[in-house]
Amino acid sequence: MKRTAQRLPHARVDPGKTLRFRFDGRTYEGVAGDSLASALLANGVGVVGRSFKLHRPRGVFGCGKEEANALVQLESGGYSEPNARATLVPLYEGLEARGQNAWPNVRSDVFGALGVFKRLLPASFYYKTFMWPNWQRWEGLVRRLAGLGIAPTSADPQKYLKQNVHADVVVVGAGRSGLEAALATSRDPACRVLLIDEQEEPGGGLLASPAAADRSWLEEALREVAARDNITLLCRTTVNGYYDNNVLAALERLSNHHGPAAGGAVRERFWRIFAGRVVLATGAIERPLVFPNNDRPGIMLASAVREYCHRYGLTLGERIVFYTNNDSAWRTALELVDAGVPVVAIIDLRPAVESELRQRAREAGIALHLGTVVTDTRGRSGLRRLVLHRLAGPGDALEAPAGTLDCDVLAMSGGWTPTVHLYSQSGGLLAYRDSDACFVPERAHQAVTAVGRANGEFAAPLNLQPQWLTPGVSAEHQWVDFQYDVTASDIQLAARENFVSVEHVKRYTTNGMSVDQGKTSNVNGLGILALATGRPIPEVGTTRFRPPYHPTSLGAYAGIELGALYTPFQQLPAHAAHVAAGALFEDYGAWQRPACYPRPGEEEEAAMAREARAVRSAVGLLDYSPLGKLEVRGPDAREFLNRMYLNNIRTLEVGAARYGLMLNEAGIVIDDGVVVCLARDHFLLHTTSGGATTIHQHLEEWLQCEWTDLEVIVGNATTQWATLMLSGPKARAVLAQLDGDIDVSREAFGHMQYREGRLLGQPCRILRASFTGEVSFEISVPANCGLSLWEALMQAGEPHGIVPFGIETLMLLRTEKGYPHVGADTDGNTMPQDLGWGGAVANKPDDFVGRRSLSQPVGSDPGRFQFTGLELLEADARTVSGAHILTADGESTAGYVTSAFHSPNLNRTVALGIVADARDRQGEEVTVFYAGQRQRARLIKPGVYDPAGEALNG
Amino acid sequence: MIRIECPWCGPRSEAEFTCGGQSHIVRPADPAAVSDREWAQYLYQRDNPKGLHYERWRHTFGCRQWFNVARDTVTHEIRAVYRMTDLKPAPGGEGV
Amino acid sequence: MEKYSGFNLLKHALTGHRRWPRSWRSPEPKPRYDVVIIGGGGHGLATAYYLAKEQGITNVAVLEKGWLGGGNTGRNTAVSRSNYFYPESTRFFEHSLKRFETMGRDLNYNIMFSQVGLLNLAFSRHELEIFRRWATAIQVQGVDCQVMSRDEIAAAVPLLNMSPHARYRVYGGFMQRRGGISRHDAVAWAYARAADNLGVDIIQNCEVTGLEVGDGRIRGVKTSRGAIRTDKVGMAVAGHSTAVAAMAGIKLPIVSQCLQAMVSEPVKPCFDHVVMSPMVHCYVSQSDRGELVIGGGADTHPSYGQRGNLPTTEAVLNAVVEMYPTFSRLKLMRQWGGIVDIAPDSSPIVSKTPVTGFYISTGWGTGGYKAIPAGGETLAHTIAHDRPHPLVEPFSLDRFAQGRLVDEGAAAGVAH
Amino acid sequence: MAKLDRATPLAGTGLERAGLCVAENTGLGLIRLQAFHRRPGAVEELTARLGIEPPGPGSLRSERDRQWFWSAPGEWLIAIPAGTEDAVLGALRAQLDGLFVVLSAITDSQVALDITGEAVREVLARGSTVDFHPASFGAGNCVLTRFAGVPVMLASPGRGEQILLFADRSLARYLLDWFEAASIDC
Repeated sequence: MKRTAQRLPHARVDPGKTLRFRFDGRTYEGVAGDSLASALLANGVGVVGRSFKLHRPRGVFGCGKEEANALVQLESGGYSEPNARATLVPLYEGLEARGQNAWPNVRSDVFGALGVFKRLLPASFYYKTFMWPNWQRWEGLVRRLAGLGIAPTSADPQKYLKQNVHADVVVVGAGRSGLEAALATSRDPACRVLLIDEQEEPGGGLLASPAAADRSWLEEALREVAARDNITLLCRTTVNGYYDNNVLAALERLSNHHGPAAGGAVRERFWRIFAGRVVLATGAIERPLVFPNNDRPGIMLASAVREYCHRYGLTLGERIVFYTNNDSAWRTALELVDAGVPVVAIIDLRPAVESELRQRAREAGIALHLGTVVTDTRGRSGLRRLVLHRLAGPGDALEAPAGTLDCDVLAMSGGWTPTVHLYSQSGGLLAYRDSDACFVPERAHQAVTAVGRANGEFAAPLNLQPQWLTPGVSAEHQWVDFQYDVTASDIQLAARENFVSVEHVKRYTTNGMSVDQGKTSNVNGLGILALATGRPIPEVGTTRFRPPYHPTSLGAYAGIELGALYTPFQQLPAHAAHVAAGALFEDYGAWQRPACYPRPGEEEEAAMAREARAVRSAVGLLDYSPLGKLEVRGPDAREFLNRMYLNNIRTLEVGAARYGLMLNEAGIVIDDGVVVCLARDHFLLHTTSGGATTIHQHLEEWLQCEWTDLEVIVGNATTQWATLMLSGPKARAVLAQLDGDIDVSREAFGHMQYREGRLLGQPCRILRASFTGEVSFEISVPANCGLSLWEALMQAGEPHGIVPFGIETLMLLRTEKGYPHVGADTDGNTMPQDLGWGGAVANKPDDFVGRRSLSQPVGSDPGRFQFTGLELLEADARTVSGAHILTADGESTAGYVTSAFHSPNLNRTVALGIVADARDRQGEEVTVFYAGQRQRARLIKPGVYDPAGEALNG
Repeated sequence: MIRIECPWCGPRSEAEFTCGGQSHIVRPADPAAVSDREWAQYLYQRDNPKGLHYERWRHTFGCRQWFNVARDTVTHEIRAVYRMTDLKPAPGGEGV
Repeated sequence: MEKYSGFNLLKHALTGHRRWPRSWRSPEPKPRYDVVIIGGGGHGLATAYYLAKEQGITNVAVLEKGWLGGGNTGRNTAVSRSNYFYPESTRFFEHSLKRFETMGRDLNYNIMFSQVGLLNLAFSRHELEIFRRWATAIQVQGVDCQVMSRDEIAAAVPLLNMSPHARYRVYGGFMQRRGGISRHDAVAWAYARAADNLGVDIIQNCEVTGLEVGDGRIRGVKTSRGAIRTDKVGMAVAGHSTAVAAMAGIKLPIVSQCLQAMVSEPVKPCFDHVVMSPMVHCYVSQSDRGELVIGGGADTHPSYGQRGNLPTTEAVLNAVVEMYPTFSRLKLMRQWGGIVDIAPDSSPIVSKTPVTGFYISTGWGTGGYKAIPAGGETLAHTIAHDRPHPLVEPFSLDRFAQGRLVDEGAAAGVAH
Repeated sequence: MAKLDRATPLAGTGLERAGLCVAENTGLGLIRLQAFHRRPGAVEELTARLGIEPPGPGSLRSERDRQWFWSAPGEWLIAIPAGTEDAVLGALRAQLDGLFVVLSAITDSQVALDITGEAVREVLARGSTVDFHPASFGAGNCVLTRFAGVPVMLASPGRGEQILLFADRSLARYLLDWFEAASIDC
């Protein structure tokens, strides 16, 4: 590969502005407007990468997305990016890149020796060996050799945004066809047009054209685009996915062209595009020719040579030779000569070529070798010589040797593949066009059209003569997928072993599965398979294109919703007070709630013990605001609730409260809580904390979908009210100190009663239920007053030794009392009879949701897991929630411990569980199993603390 | 991505909705009277067609309303959107 | 069948690999078979293999409407594990895992089963309690299961986000060391080659268009390549179960959904285990090729669209980057979808049916791949003896009428 | 202490960037009106009693010092000056006496955010898939949507580019944090 000292005059780079960069430890200079690939070529760097399997030396071979060789490790630390295509990396000052998959470097990679063993490593050789003693013995070695770049090991310092956008027309590709489409559709000022291009600047193929006419057309078109305010132009943006209902996904590279200098700025923006109509002007990708040792550095796509010359001003070689099977390469060659680039010969496997082209080529001093094929290439790290043979006839055997030809660059063209990936993703059908040997859009499934080369419309006829591989010579070194080292012989082997479906061949040989996803290898692979199986290509079919069209940063899919924002969190009205009190916050169904309030240096369990003792001996305060509060109203409210609850709601009197169980239609307990009858047609439902939304939706679903005639309105008042649980023997005394109009005396306000009134000048609702076993007031005031009420109660409670307590302490207290917690002491199989509510079911005259399921055989199965208390026999024994209860033979599970704490008030372990037939086995001894340890325990009535329940009204 | 025309809020992305599965399932008038097998069919038996599916969705992040959708389970094309109280449109029927 | 071995690889190298035999034949369908298996995926091929190998029934056809292994067998994340909650499930999947451990040699085909260990992570106090219950269940079953602390997890997965300030903090987890990953295509090819070698006809591009049922029994199968007479039909067609069962007049309690999987670009080894987590929902492993293989939850609506859905892709990758912040600059290379058939309890249905001679294997949900060997073996046994294999008795079609569901999720919030 | 103090979810804190400002609006009182829309004629009855037509789906309507936002079939959010909830509730109850409607003060259950700045629509489009182009979301429009993963109501009352956002009060901090992250380039 030749160093280019002087850029060609008409190039679109700024030679005046040099940029220093490093590759594999060496420092080079490029110029503004370069890509990393063009800069490396300008410096005559031939070997830029190593192939995946055989570690063959590889040079730049394309100029864009199709690049299969020039994959580099870009930058380091948090900015490190593996597998970056040098052709797509805009050069910037200080860029640092390394070659991949090589040691010590890509110039001299010790693993290059693998090439020698190619014979031993045909497609999928690993399926046929490495079975003894087992695969894992060999795997380590194979794994180390595989893989390409290195995954970053430090966190990504940059940000990613997501943006939704709606447009009437989305045009993908801002080359000639795309620009024409955008300008045409945007004539209607009401039509919102989104024009997207993946390159650093718009223009597509025009950027590589030396023709003055092309350049002025582009300038004019871009001026016009800028002038239309209903056109939005997005550059550096790749449309990656085409989904149902004309939704597209695109990735905009906002700061990659600055590299690490961009610091913590937004790196990429992920676009979700909602399109009315889509126009695909995505162009076409040139195909390599398949011939022996066609993977040598210096062998490039003709289109790439063209672009490096006219766009980047590179000469690339002293002796450039073209090898083609179609006319497009001839025009490229002639353009290059006009630009002063030394093109010495054109090899064309076609025996006859249009005379006008031949004429112009000869005038340009280009030697012509028609009906000739390249049967080998020579050179060490670069290309030096071609071996030629004459071809007897199309696709035929070889005739005679045609000598050799010295050259340092081979520009090849095997035809063109329209970029139909997005069209195919959208569900559109493709058809094979014989004349140009390519797949073109046939029938759209969504509102999408393909235009220009993406639709197989080439500027001039290609007059192509397909040659899928070089006949008459071994297929063993004819590369098809450059990156994964798939050769023509691999595909022939697959066919020989009866892998004849195109999907089988792809999976068996890995052809087209490499990072470029087959952009240059799929069609050649199909052609070779067609030959090997004697079928026409359309019969062989093509593999389905799947998103993303081009590999996309995982970070871009994640966007900003990371860390604290990964999922929404909810905060309590008195959050600030909990922070001040040193709460240990944990996530309870999205709510940030205090688990407990450890003092400095205090262990979690000690804190819980301290809080629990305080509640039992004095008084504690808990922020209970997430307690569900649903208001159900209407003429049919009572009837509705009677159908929703297992309990009889018909008989619930105004002002009364009743504990209720709710089931799903399968008979499983899903919620419990206190139902208050506020008026004949007005009920207040308390659902389990955090269950408010779920139960609200559950009720609405039955009203909206099943019993649409019931006149009921449900309102969720959960967050309108801050609810604080004041609990303990001193609770009444504390509450009585606050100025309010509700008489909280024992006589006036009994257990399971409800009052409304005013407290400290605010409306207030108080429910006397208890989850701790102590006298408890669940006091609700408007949420904005929650913080203030918290402070008021803490202040009023101070003389009584009030402490704030957290959820885990509450769980400890209710476990001491043996109160079941739905979701903890029940599972997805728990039916009411397992909780001791079988009688209530039997006594209820009416149907209710889930009732019928209770009488299915499963409902009366022996061995149902039933709620019970557990007493560990050794006094100081501990156990945990999650331990199992074993069957008598100790062989299998007969239940689990569902709640277990060390009780500071009883100074022993208190535990609850669900155990097979526990209700009939009270008093029996069982074995508790956890972490290999077995303990003896007894099934007992839940609730060992204050079994008589005296504290409730104390 | 599925785009659904909420009868009240207009076209929205699937992320705003909750799919409730097959619609038009009739709850036995007298559950106590049906056999275990019939009850199980009511609970678990679903059409699961490859093609047109009559299902119910809730605009969970919008108006919280349940409504019916006739959707092609292969292409995700929405053939009809209609309210819970409306009758099932004939296959191929256009949007309600 | 020519044996695969390092030696033979060498031998064939001398002749440029031009003499390798076909892996399987491409036979024309015969007019009659003793057993017809519908579905040429892993389950169908394994069923045919075990019919021939263990039940001595070799006059068997496997009918595949496309190319063998082209369904979910070739679309999954290739995980094998047996860390289930219920004994019924654990017994079955442990049997399957043992088959995976010896499959390479049993079938003389390297399926690259690599027991990298499967780690489950808990992200909350409640989830940790459930995990204790789950892990203990596995241990009670005598299956390997190691409960791991935060520190042990941090050491095992260096790239995992262990920040105490993470939205969901890692509380702990457990690992099944014997769990692992393998080459999914290879499993289908291995069974196909072995079954073909025992005389089974594998007929690709042959679509079943109808089932002939007469007075309650199977009589034959109508296909796009003509009618075939047979008394016994086994169905193993994930993603088409409802339609094929309907041909026999049977309605299934099945809903089909799209499950996605995706892979990143290949990178050098950086991730040693399979790591899954129900809460921050994704699972990740690294293939031998170096790709990160990523999976997540299924779309929540019924779907037969065999393609990725953007919202799910975003949700899964969001979880991946949250859990492994350094993967942010890795790139997604390929994404696809497979159609999974899910039963109300997310457990499989391997069962006889009301139609004599019609046997079904369905409801594998998101766990079908790991079940291939045991699924095939038990279906083959059920077909041969017209009586459920003991391992699948709990997974009969009539369990729903009794309400006797086997719902892992119900007991432990465990995703299949 | 004689009376309880009131404190809004964000206690007045907000976010200020060159292109985007998010400020808690503490001046609004909120009332929810629910009618049983499934009964034919229910909404017509309501309209007759009110003497004004409440806004339909996707829109809001200002009337004296009241702003009506459609929030579900037969359901409206009524924004009024903070502190006047009881008076307005009383008036409405009297007006609608005998009808089956539910009126609730929900001021405290919500956080109201005023969002302004030239980047408003761009940032909104980062949180929701609704089309925020002025042509489809302009003065007088209000949408209920999934925004930043949570249910919110977004309204464009028409005061220039100002957008009003209502969400559950418990999500206030989350939303503010989200806006901060989403507007990093504004």
